[in-house]
Amino acid sequence: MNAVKDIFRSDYENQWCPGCGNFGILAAMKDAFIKLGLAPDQLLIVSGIGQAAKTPHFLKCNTFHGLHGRALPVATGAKIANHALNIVVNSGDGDCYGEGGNHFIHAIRRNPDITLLVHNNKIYGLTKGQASPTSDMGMVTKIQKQGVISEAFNPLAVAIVLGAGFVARGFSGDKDHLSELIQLGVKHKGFSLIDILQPCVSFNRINTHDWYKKRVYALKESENVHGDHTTAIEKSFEWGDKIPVGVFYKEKKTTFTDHINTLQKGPLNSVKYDREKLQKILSKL
Amino acid sequence: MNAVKDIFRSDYENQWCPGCGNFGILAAMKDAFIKLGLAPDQLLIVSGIGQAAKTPHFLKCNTFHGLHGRALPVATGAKIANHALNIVVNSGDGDCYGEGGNHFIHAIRRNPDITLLVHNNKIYGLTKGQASPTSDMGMVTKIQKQGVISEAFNPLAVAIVLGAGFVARGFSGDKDHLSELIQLGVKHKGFSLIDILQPCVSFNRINTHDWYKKRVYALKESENVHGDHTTAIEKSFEWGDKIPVGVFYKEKKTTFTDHINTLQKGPLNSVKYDREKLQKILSKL
Amino acid sequence: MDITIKICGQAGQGIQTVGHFLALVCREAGLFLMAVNDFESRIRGGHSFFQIRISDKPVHAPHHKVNLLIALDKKSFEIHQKEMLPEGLVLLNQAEKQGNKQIESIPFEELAEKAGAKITSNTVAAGAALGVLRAPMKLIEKTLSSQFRSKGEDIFKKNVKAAELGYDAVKDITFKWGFDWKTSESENILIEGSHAIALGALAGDCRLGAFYPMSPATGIMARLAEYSDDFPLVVEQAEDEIAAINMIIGGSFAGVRSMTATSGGGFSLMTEGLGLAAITETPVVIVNSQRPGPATGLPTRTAQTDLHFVINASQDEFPRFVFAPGSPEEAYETMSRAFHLSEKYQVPAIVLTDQHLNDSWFIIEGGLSAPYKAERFILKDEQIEDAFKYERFAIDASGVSPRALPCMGNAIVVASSDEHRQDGHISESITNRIDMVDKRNSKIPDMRKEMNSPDGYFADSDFLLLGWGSTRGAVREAVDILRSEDFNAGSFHFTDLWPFPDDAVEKILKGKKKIIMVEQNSTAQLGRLIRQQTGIGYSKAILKYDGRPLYPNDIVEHFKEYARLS
Amino acid sequence: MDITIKICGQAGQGIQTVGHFLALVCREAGLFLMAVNDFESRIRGGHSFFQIRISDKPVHAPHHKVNLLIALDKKSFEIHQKEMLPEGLVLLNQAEKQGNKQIESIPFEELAEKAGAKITSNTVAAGAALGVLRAPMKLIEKTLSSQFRSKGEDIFKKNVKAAELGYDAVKDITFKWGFDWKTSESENILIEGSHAIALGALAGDCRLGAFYPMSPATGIMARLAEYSDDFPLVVEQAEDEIAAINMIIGGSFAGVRSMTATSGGGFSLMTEGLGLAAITETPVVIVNSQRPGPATGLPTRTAQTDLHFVINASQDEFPRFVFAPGSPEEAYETMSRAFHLSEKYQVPAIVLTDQHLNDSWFIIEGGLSAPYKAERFILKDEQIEDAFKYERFAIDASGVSPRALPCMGNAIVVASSDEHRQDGHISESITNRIDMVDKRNSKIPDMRKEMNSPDGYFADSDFLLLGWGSTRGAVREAVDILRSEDFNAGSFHFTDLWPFPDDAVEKILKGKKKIIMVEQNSTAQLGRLIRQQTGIGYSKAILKYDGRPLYPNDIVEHFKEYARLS
Ligand SMILES: Cc1ncc(C[n+]2csc(CCOP(=O)(O)OP(=O)(O)O)c2C)c(N)n1
Ligand SMILES: Cc1ncc(C[n+]2csc(CCOP(=O)(O)OP(=O)(O)O)c2C)c(N)n1
Ligand code: SF4
Ligand code: SF4
Ligand SMILES: [Mg+2]
Ligand SMILES: [Mg+2]
Repeated sequence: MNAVKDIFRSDYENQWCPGCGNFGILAAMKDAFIKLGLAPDQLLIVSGIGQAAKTPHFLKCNTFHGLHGRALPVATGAKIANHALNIVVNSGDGDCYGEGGNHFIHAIRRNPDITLLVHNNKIYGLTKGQASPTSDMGMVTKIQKQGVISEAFNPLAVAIVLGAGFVARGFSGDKDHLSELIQLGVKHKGFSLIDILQPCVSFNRINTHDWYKKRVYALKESENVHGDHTTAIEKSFEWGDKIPVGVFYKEKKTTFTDHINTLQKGPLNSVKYDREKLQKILSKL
Repeated sequence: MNAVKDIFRSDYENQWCPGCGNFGILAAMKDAFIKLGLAPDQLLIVSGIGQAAKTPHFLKCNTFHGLHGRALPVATGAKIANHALNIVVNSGDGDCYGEGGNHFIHAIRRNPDITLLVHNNKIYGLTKGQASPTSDMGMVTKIQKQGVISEAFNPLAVAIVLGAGFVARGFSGDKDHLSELIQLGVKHKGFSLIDILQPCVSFNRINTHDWYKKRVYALKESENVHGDHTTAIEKSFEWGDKIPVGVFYKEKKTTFTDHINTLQKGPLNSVKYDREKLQKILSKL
Repeated sequence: MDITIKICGQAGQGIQTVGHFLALVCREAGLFLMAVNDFESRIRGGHSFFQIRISDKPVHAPHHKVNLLIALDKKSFEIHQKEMLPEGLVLLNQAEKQGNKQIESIPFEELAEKAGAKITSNTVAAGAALGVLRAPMKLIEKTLSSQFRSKGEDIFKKNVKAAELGYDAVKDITFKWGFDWKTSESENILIEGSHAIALGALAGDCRLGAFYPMSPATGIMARLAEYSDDFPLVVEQAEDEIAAINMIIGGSFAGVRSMTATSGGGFSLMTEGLGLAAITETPVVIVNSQRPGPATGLPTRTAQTDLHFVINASQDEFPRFVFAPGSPEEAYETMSRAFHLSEKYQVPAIVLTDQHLNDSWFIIEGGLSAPYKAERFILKDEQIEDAFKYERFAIDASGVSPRALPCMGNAIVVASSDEHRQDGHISESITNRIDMVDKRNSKIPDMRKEMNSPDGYFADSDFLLLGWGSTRGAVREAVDILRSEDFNAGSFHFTDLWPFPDDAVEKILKGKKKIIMVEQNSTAQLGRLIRQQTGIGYSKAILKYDGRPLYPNDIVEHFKEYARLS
Repeated sequence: MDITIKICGQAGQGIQTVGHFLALVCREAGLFLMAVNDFESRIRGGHSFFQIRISDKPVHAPHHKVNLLIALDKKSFEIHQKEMLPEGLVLLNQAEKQGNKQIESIPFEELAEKAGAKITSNTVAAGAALGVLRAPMKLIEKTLSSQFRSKGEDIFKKNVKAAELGYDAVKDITFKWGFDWKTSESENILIEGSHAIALGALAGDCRLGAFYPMSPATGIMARLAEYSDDFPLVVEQAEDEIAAINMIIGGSFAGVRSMTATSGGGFSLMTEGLGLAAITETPVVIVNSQRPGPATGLPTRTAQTDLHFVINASQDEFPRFVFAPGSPEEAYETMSRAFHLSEKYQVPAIVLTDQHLNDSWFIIEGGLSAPYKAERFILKDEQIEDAFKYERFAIDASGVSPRALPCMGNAIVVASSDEHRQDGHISESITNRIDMVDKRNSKIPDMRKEMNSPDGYFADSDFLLLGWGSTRGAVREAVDILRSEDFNAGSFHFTDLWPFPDDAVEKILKGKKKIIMVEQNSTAQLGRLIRQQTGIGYSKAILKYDGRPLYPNDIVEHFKEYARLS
């Protein structure tokens, strides 16, 4: 962003911990938006509650910072009201896969043209370090004294079997790659999920920046844009010594708002109230 | 059940529509419980709200008929309190995959030793015929005037990628096969999902008994108990002219309550209050 | 003339079809009607009824005695026998004659088969009922034509035949009551409560309805969905009620008027979202159609049990509107008003209805009229002094900040569920917090000015019956009955409940010694609310909480007992 | 002697560590203390403080003036400068001297490095503070030993060195205040509010805690989790609050006492489950730790804003207990009592706490005592007349049906969230519905008898301050101050809020002309509740709703203004 003016700069003080992976995500977002030619007044960011969900405060944009877990329905409603909106959702692993798990499933089924960025730090950051749905088994916290005993949630695999048309994983430590993924996600017509591996320096002592650096590798271009469920799912389960990032699955699908007849006449929020039409109905009762 | 006394007979009037697929499920359940050697006082059935969820009223058993969508957390709590309980959950496609979707995900992650029977009629029965998460695209209802525009939820595939250790599909029209599945599910140590294809004669005019009869086939024994995700997921997407039923995936896993140290001393509800222990803590503050 | 016809039988037997047909004929004839729909939470079997009160004058409540009972099965007759007027008549769906001379046996299915299709048995039953009432066959044919012509000549003809067979089967029966039948050109409309609610939403320029099915609210959204092809309107079935409320908040934030409808259980799940609408000052309309609880309770029955709940729902305090319309006309107007006021003050509006209002049918005088405009309270860039400096939560004396929409101009709109500054960004500052609480609360005086005072009926009477919501008709009629028996009784009906019209109510009730609450709950919620807001207590509460609608007679009987003792 | 030390700086700097160490030393010395914990909803940076009031007599509220300020950064000093007493002292974490003679500059990190580990800088600060107070070094060493010996001799030694360096750095500074230090063998305990709540749960024989993290309630569950290895206790983090409440209902149904803890947003999500507990008559304890809203609001701040919400939450009406303890001792007892009463009456019990109570530290006199038994209200087969005919919801005059557990004998236990018969199966019958509503409501008179009357303090005074929950200490102290200035003031503190002790309150307040509500909300919720239940209004409300704890001085100032005008 050196030469380019930081048009997304927010005057609002950033509240993340120094060294947090979220800074990398924020930088990649700005970079992607600029490369996409978007201006702050052309962008609506919807978020839930958590460290991740604070993101829209830290860049200039239209913002709806809603409830913990409930960003996706808000975004879906906004998209119905004005399907011309460019909507990005910032969410956390707890926000999106824990409290908001049901909306995650059903947003994918609907396929609205929205880009979902999940800052996956495998921990509840803002509430000070409880396990999240993506925490690996065995992780010890103040609540999980014995270590996590539930299977880690695999968002990519779930999204793929639910029929998501764009499923990717990024890493906050690789801004350029992440920016590319975000650009692809935003350009994809339909629901796009980008799960982002994000170190939390304050509470996750396992999945650190270095831990990831050693493991993360980019899927090859050829592996990328494949419409083949099986391989995509298999890849999504690769975890441990080697962790793939990139686009796991991509497929063109009719979007939610393209499906709805009424909306083909134009954005809902731009139609005028029509008394005649209503009166006709009332008179025919 | 001819010769055997119907020990699970309930005196309570059945409220389902004549011809409903639920009757087949009820019969298979009774048959399975008898074959498993269970008595009504050894069985706790937890359910949500819907036609499916009324099931425990129609057979003799301990019953907790809770809220719409919330059977699984109730069952999990009961299992924690007394892990000796035999718990079966009766739920509907709306109850379990719609309102209760988040609990479905996270119950599987926990892997409590509970058998979940989802009466999947691909419709909201009790509320008179709205689309459910499993309704196929295009199905027209009073609400979905344009036809369903969301992708149908595939419970089997989702359960498999979430790591469920027993994933099966049954058909209400084949009592013996379904009874077998239920027996296997109950015997399986850990969470078992049996999604049951169930015609709703009042509201689902597409997926009728005959429609299924023509399509349903049993997975071969060899295909059955395989611990191979990939094939299982592929099979779970087979839908249309041929619809497989049977066990799609099976794998042994430590159960939720087996994981918890405290519970290894015996059921939580059978331990006595220990004043000394508490007083010691209080005195050391 | 004022008679009650009760059609009863098992769910799935077509009770509503019969009833609806009778209702259409009445409308054609310029008569009035009020019909309650009683059914169990099951799809087939059991027992249900549709009870129509027909009159040549407008009627607003059901009557407890039956003139004509149409029993589709024997059990139904046994259940309702005791409600029959001494000279009432029963048409029983069977071939064998009954010993009882009050009962006429007519085999509806058999006659239907004779008419050429067993499926027309409901038309046979309707024909018989109308025959008893001596409705002209012409009127019946006309109504059948509007119902069945579109389905083909054959179906129409079979139904005419079926109606005739039913009609003829009763031609020798004498019935004490009847109407002066004529074909009327009246503008009166036959409408179900939930239909009026849905139309009121359209009149409020509603564009998005997101909901999760729940009795007795589903009917509202089904009605609304009927208009989604022709109107700029999307009805979306959400995965759960939490999604529903958050969707409409998103929709409203992006600029369209949005609503949801649910019952208490769903409303419970929406309470957190209610607070989100409040702190982000996003207008939304929520219909809570009450049914008995707690929890699942009685899904298809009626109640007035959620008044305190909706006034206090969600953590912390914030202004909201609460309305409870008492008739379909009022429901239509209230909905439209709720959308208007919710947007004007940027607060959530809750409309409390119940199963009784939603599922009952009414013939109402005149028609409904569409509002001439939908005044919007949204700013475009041009209307903002400096769009680049726009602050969504700017504070002024009214507490209502100028509202722009996201991505509709240069104004950047920032909203947060955290306590926030005027520009929408999070703030933990002490002074900001106080300012923002005060800002939100400062809307209340203006909001209260929008509230209508309770509607008085013989307001100066000694005894005052106080009610709210759907019991309006029953209470008024009880007053009429009581006055005809020389009791000095009047009533006040509360539709606008929150912000509570404190001063108006205090003025009305001050010094009144005989205040009688009439409510469908077990704790006299309105009575408690009045006391909380004015300090004025009540002397008697007539409470019905069995899930069934309130009949004028319920009130009259309890009133007399009370008046006798006091 | 009664002084206030405020330690302030950025989140992550170890403010609490310093404060906690000072507190431990005070406890060793037999002193008393009350400390508030002020922090933002972020993990690093920003501004936060830990404010300790130390006294040789028990203290129950914070004080608004600061004797000793330990500023870990300069910004902190600037923020709190105005709170300093004229003769107060500031220890500022920097090397350069400050012009101001009230300020002593001490480079904590630098000295820590000298001690051998930068990480001991908090010990340096604590050493300096204790040096200012002239606490004996021996006492400090003893406390360090109990803190660090287990971590190895080296760490211990470095901390001793660090404390000494801090101690020495201030040895020439004169400070106006000090204590008569001695090593005491007192039984007093140092405890955080949420710890007392968790221990109260254990004292109530709690076996299952299911929850979803939410400030300020998470601490309670973290405290509880510490005991899950040694006690028959499972603490499970649920996927959301809806799961949490349903899990504890399941746990309780199967026979273990169960609880959850959350804040308003989570409580909103639990309201439907609350109704499930009610209609299935399953005992559960729900702690709602209040924070300012609406919605996300101010996550780490304090409030008393949910009283009406929790009393009215969930559709329809049902009995429930609501308590709001005013101190850690009361929190301990109330929790244990909540479990007992909830099980005895088979109703949900809600305990309202808030961030102030949860996150504050107290030294309390004497210790806490474990109850001698946990009386259970559960039947075994042998205790049931005919287990084969057992009916879970059998009706008797008390409304409380004998309770058996599922699969623990021949008794079959059937519970349903639908309205049900005595045997637990669904019923839509009119008479059954009335019976069941009456059954549930019939518990209320006995439940009300369990309620303690509000606790009076100079109860006969002209001016009565009424408060509830965590402000207890502040209100009492305000009364003391006012009386010392010759105001005829007293107070009543409400802990047992629902079923509301109507008669007791009416008796107390009848004829009182100067009732002053003291609450941390913007609408005087207790004031409104009292009026609703007794018709008695208040004359003045002192309301603080900025999210910060109530100080005695806040009350005193507003009181005087009011007294002057009235
Ligand atoms: C209904 C509700 N429940 C709980 C919370 C408390 N809460 C705030 S953020 C958070 C979780 C944060 O975890 P995650 O979503 O992973 O975001 P992170 O902070 O790690 O970025 C929780 C539980 C809340 N605000 N609202
Ligand atoms: C919170 C809540 N929302 C909605 C309902 C209404 N409701 C009752 S059953 C049901 C859906 C039934 O569908 P399904 O679970 O598929 O069961 P089925 O009747 O088809 O067996 C709904 C939406 C409810 N009882 N509670
Ligand atoms: S707590 Fe973790 S996720 Fe949150 S800002 Fe700090 S480092 Fe980042
Ligand atoms: S509505 Fe459908 S699912 Fe329900 S009982 Fe009738 S046939 Fe069965
Ligand atoms: Mg996280
Ligand atoms: Mg279904």
